[in-house]
Amino acid sequence: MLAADQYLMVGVVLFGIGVIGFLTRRNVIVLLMCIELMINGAGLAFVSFCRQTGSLDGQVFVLFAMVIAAVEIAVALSIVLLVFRNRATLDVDEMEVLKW
Amino acid sequence: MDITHWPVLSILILLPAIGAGLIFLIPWADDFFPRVLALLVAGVNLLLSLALFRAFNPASAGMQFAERRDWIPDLGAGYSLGVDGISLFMVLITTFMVFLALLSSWGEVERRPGLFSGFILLMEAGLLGIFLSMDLLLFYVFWEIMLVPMYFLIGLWGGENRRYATIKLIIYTMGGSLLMLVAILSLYFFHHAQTGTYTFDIVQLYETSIPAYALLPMGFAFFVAFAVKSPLVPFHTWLPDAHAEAPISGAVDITGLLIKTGAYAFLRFFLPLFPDFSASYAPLVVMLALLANLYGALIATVQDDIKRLIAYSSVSHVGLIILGIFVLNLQGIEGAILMMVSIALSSGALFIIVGMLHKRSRTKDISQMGGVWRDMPLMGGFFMFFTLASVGIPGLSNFVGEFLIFLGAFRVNVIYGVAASFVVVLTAAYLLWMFWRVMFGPAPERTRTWYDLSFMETVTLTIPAILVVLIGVYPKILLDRIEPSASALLVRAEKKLAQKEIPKNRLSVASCQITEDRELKTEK
Amino acid sequence: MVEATGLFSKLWLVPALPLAGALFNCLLGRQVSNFVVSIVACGSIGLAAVLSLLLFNSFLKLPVEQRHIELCMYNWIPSGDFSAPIDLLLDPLSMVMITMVSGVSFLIHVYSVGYMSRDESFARYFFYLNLFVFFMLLLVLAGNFLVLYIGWEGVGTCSYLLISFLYHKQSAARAGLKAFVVTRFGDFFFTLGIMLVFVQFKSIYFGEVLPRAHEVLTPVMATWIALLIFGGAVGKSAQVPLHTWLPDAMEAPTPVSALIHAATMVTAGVYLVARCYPIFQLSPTAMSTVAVIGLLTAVISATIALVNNDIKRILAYSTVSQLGHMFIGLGVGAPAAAIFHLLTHAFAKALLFLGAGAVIHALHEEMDIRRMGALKGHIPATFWTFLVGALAMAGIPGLAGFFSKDAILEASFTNGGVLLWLIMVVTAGLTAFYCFRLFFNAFLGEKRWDPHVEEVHHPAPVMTIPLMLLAVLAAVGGYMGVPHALGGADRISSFLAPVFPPAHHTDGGGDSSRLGIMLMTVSSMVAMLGIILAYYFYVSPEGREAPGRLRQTLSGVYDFLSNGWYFDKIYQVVFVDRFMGAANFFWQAVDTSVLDMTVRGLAGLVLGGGEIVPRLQTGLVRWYALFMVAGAVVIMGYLYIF
Amino acid sequence: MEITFPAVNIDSTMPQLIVALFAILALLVEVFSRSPRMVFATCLVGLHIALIRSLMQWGRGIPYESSLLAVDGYTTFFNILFILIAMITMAISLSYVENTRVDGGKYYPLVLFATLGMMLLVSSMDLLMMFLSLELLSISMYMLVGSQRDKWVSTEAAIKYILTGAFASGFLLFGIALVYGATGTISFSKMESILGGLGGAGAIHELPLLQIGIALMMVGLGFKIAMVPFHMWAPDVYEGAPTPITGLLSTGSKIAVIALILRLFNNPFIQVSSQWVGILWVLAVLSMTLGNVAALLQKNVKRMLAYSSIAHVGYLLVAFIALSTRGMEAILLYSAFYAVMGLAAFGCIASLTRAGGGTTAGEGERLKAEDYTSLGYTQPVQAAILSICLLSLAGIPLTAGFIGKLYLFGAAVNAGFVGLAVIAVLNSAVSLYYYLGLMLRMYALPGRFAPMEEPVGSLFGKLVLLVLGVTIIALGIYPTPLVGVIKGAVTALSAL
Amino acid sequence: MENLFFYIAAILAVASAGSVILQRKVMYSVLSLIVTLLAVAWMYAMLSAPFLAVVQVILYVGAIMVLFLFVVMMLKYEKTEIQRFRPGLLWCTGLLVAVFFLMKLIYVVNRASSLTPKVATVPPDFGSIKSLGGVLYTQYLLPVELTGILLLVAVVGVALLSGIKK
Repeated sequence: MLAADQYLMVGVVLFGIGVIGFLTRRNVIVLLMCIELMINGAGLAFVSFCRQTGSLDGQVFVLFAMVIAAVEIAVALSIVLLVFRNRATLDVDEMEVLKW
Repeated sequence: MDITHWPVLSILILLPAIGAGLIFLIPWADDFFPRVLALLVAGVNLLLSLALFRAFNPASAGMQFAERRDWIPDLGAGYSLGVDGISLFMVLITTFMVFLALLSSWGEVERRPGLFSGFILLMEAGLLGIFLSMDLLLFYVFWEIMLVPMYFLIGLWGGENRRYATIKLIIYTMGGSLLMLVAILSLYFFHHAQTGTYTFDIVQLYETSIPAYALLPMGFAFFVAFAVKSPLVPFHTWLPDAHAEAPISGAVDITGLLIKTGAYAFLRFFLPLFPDFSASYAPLVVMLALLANLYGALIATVQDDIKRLIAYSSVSHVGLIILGIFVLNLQGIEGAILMMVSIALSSGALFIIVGMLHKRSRTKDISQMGGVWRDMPLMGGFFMFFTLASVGIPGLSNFVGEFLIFLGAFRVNVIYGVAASFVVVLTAAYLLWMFWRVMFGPAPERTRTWYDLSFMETVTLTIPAILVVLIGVYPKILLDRIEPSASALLVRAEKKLAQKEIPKNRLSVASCQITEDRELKTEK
Repeated sequence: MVEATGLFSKLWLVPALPLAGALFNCLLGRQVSNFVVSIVACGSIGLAAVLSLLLFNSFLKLPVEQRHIELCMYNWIPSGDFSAPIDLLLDPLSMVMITMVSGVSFLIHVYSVGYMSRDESFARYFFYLNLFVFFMLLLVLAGNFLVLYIGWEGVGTCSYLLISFLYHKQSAARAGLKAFVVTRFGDFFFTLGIMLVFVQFKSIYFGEVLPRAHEVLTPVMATWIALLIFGGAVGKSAQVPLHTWLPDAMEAPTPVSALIHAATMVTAGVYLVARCYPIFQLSPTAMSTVAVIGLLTAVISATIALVNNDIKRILAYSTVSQLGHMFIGLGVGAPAAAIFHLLTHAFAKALLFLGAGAVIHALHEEMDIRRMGALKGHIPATFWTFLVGALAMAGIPGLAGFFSKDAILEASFTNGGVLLWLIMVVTAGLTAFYCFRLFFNAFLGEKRWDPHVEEVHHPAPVMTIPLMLLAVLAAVGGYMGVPHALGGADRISSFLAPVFPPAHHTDGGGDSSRLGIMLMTVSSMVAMLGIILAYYFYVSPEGREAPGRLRQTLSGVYDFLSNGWYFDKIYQVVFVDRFMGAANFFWQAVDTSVLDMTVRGLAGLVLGGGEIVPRLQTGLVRWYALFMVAGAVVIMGYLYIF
Repeated sequence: MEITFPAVNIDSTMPQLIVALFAILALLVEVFSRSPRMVFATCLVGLHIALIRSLMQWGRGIPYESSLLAVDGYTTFFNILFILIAMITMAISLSYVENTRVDGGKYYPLVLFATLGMMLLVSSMDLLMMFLSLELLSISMYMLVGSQRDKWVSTEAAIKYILTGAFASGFLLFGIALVYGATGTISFSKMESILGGLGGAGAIHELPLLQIGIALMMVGLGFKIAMVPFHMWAPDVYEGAPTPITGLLSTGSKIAVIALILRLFNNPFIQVSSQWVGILWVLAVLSMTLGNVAALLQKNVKRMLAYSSIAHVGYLLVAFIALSTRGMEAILLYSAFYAVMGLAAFGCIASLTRAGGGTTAGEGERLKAEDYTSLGYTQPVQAAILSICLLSLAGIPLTAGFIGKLYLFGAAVNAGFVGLAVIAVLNSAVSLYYYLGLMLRMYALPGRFAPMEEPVGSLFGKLVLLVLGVTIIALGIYPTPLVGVIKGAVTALSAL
Repeated sequence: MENLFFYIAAILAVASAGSVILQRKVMYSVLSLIVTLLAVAWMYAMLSAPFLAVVQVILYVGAIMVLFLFVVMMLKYEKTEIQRFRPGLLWCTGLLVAVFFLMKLIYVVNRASSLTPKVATVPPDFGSIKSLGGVLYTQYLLPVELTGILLLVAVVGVALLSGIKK
């Protein structure tokens, strides 16, 4: 059996890549995907910890996290549609009417 | 009127508060009604305070007419009021000056006079609260709430620079008093640590002994708060702006009262709470006070703005008051209280006069005036009278306070006495020079239209004039009532000092016996 | 000390009557006619004068040891161990003073009715004047230092008010301010003196302080107290170096000059020193200081009077000079002589001033003696009375000034030495010279009037009658103190004796009697010489060119003198300019720059620091996320620093 | 295998259930009646019933055997508070929603769902429950923020909020994962006993996963309460959101998360809390200072209040740092006060909105400070209430804000954080300037020819505002009853 | 063998995740993400979470990613960032901070993993649908109900935002 913390490390890296992407990309949809990456990273961490501790809580958590992710993405995408309808853009840097 | 069984102190505070509330609630009413209401309320309050004065027992040093109810029992904060010889005259002068301010601003406020009266009443409630609170938290409440009407009086009816003036007012006074809040809380917790009870009751807090490490910062926080309000140089620069930018004389009068709260708080709270701090740093404070005294006089000399001039003269006088307090003897303290009352009257009246001048001349610039006496001899007479009162001519009120302060200072240290009394020469110089520039000299043609005082204005000025003479000629009326409380204050401070076993070479408080020969040699 | 009984219990009426008059004129003066005003004003003073005389009468009937009556009105300032009641003290010193003050005041009031008749501020004038009399009477009747101080400041205030009475004149306003501030400077010392007295004695009653002075005070302390009190006197009595206000004070209406700046207020300093004489006696230093200051003043102002051309200023300098004489008298241990001189000088100088007032009035407010002359025929009453005054002033034997001046001269010869005496005699000569320079220029010689003066105003009887009465007093007033040397009884000295402790010098032995006569002769001759010189210079045709030539020869001296020894200019540069400079510095550099800038700077710092915030709030989501991540990094770094 | 459903104690979770039920019921009403007002009424009725139910719960010991939810004085207190917040939000929304063409039929139920999220969040005794309630709250809020579809600012606020919010949720989730990894459990009570058994802070320090997990969780939670430096979204979103929702965001959602943090650091993470004092100290100072300074410069009233709410989080943290009963009392008290002040303030702004508000930023609404000049004479009610709110936010005595600050700073001083208290009071002094400045502007004397303006705002809205204003003053003068309630709530939390 | 599978999955996951954020075109990002999700599902399976792996594939790949694809295709947003890409200050700082964050996280987690117990022995049906269901419908019944409400909220919200009127 492989040491579960290597999976954990993969989770960390996925999470990190998500963060990097969120900070560097400008397309809203890509940003949302980055968030998916982060959630998956967290999920991987959960499951690897499950394996380590032997409790099912983590897996349950991941299950719920997936639902949350789905809901969030659905809502977010509906807002994105609204944005696109208004401004015809997906560039997050162009959404800066609200500042200072 | 037998008021001994009334909650008279509460009524004193609540009446103007309710009056102000009514005025604020009926903004659509014609301006006449709120003005009358305000004057009525102020008048009733004045009568009430006079009744209080009559019923006051001059022989007692303790709190009279005391009221105590729980307010926030969780914190041990009480609604606790009381009046003693020190606060009695503060109350009287407040009710009186508020009445006068309303009277003098009767025709002066052109826009929203009703609202103006409301704020003045609110100020009255706050001021009376400060003077009557026997609970530190309650005191703080009034102390801070006072600023709001003040802020609006200047901010709404002020001159061109009012914005700057209000900013300064807020920065200075609020910064100072909020720091004090932290110190109050520290004191409160120290008291709890020592006695196990949470209370803001001032008499109980007097007994708190503050650990040495906290003494300096706490004392400093209190000191700064009071010094800003007083205002003592170098915390004074808000005052000239506040005075100069408040075009309504009534508002300025109230500012005059406001600054008395600083000196009062020194007496009521600072000395008893921090006797050791007061005693050890008294020389420093006295130096500062003397500096303020001189500094205010110097700067007043070269002012061209008549309001600033009088404001700086207030700074100078306040220095004297603080000096009187911090020489820590009976004469000094009694003198300081008398001085507070007198300055409220004389400077207040001067401001009213300046307001009357302003109404006619539309300027505060002294160089635009001159020769006014020709067309306004009656006002000139009053102006002269109050100027002389400020100069400290014996027989008028300021002299008594001044002399007692000098005497108190002189007994502690000859140098103090010398320095303080020297400034009186300068005071005479700049005030009379101001008077000369305004009233004397050839009159320009435009002053022809400056009509002399109306009947209302004459009445407004006559009342304080009578009081100035009364206090100047028969100050015993005040001194008799102040003395028991003032000496109790000193005795308490001394007792607390004795407990702390302050080294004997520090200043001893109440009995300031000095060996004059030695002092004089040092002077030589 | 004797409880006030009988008439003496009405002592308070003496100051109260003028006060009542003042209050009436203050409150109702504008409503009633000038006639009522003058009746009330003069009447109240007149009653006070009559009451004083009645009191004097009763007082003389008292045994000598009972001539110390205190009347306590009420406790004015009680504060702990300090207490200052309003109490009045009637002893021989204050007795003569109130009599003189009320009497002279009454005459001058009457004169003023005529003099001020056309002034629109008639009531105000009499309000001030009555108030002044009240304070003056309070001053001399004071039973303790603080009451004296009330009067002291009160008279100063009234003086200020009356000097600036002609409000439209800048010079009057300036003079008033100057008078007030300069005297206030002296009062500063006086206040300190009072406080030092209290600290030493735990009391400020004359009745407790003065008798115990020699027990309580160390010599050093006595010197300090005496000098501080003398400081007050120097200011009030216009002694060098604080004398500069008095000549300027001539801006006041002339009767005011007569009353305040000649007869009464300026002599308050002399009165004060005399009152505190027991303290001064304990300190030889203080005594000599008093004498030296007096001498300096006498000489300096006499020399200035020589060259001045303003009729009132000449008299003012003369007043200063005579006050110097009085202080010399006090300094050399002849307080009674000083008081005697005070009285005679009051009569004579009041007379001269009122006469000068009549002259000025006659010539339509002309004050320059160079534009007068030949008034003898126009206003004869004034001429004759003025002559009496001038002679009395000059010290011509038989007139009042002679006796009093010689009493001082004799004392200074005995106690101060020949040099002192010599200087004083020369000064006396100068006095005679300038008095008659003034007199001759004004009344004799040819007309040098301003062309627009077509007709002289003739003084009304209300003006001439006081002149005459004063002339009588100036002529015969000296007989209350005819020295023993001339076979007199020197009644004034013996009357005042209870107030002053026994003097050092012995009174009138056979030797000194002869010496006295000799001294008198010399001084009278010097005075005559002065008059003759004046006649030669200003009347006789031969001498007409002399003053001009002399002026040219001694132009440096002349400038020096006519600029009043440059006192004013030096003060301007050394004090006033410096003071204004400092004030400006503190205002501009400290208050508006340093302190205000600190506040503005703090506010600017907050706002300037706040300027970062808008830049941070870019509106960019990624930027916001960046902050979150950065925050996380920092927190993690805090928890685990690698 | 037999599945036994757990016995859920319906009685004790009744308020939450009622809120949920009525939200769903309201949706049904919306479907059938098509009248937003009916939906509004349904929601309000539901809230009232829930309120009564919660009040009945108050003071009764309710046995509740569940590892997921706590039902105690603490939760009851917050339940009541949230229900009240929801009611106020609804009330101030009514005319706003109608004036700005928001789809009220869905708006009101969403407010209820958000409230449900808050209520469950405070009751959570388990990381999963916590996460789900937080998401329920957040997602409802995302959509409420964007509910003014016609307005670009609303949409932009929504997209910004959801992007950053989801990002923060990611952090939270990852943090939870790490905490779970470190402790092996997601139950608060188990966590407490596990960590308590470790023996002190030293041992905790040897659990980097736990520490980092908590740190990442705090990033997520700090985002929700708009704590510096996780606050950047707040001003933008506050400005863009419909004003009543801004009120809800700045009060309800913030208070819920703070209550949660309080529970976290009092129960599961109590061993860790001392380590966080330093961090929170700095963050508190940053929040206060940045919030106040920014508000000082801000010319847009809504944004100004947004920054001021950031500053208020700083004040709350001041008491939080004290980590004492007194501190908790202070936080609860101030939260309650802040809820009233904040909602009333935003309510006033909302009530000043004119009908048929435009589609661009600020149109139809009074946002710029200049719009408030002399408002006191044209719209006296709103101006007066807003003034009271401002005074209270500034902490002027005789308003609730003063009492709250007194407790907050008192807690800090009591715990020895005098320096922090000093910074806090200095900040208070700075804040006065902009609060009073706005007030001064509102009462600036009108010129002689100032144009007349019709009063706006419905009578109902004004009445609600009036009640709030009176409450602020009343609580400022006599806070004792509320203090007693809060003491009970805090005791419940500590006793857990 | 297991190691090999792990490494393949790990490399696949990380590489495709990198690809998600590096792709110029959104469509490619979406496709890359799908790969990542599948790799993660693979790892779930290897971590005794077979049920989760299945759900991951069904829910994520089957639902969420389809939603993404749908939106991407519907919006036809052609502007790519690369055309206007400028590595500005924000970009650089962002990258720097994020990378630093990642490194920090890796460091700490790495350090932590040496402290925690490696692997627990688990029953064979660990993570099976039955065991998971048992927990879900007993212990976590309330969250499940809550999830229902959440989904309802999402529906209502989307309706609110998209302006669906009856």
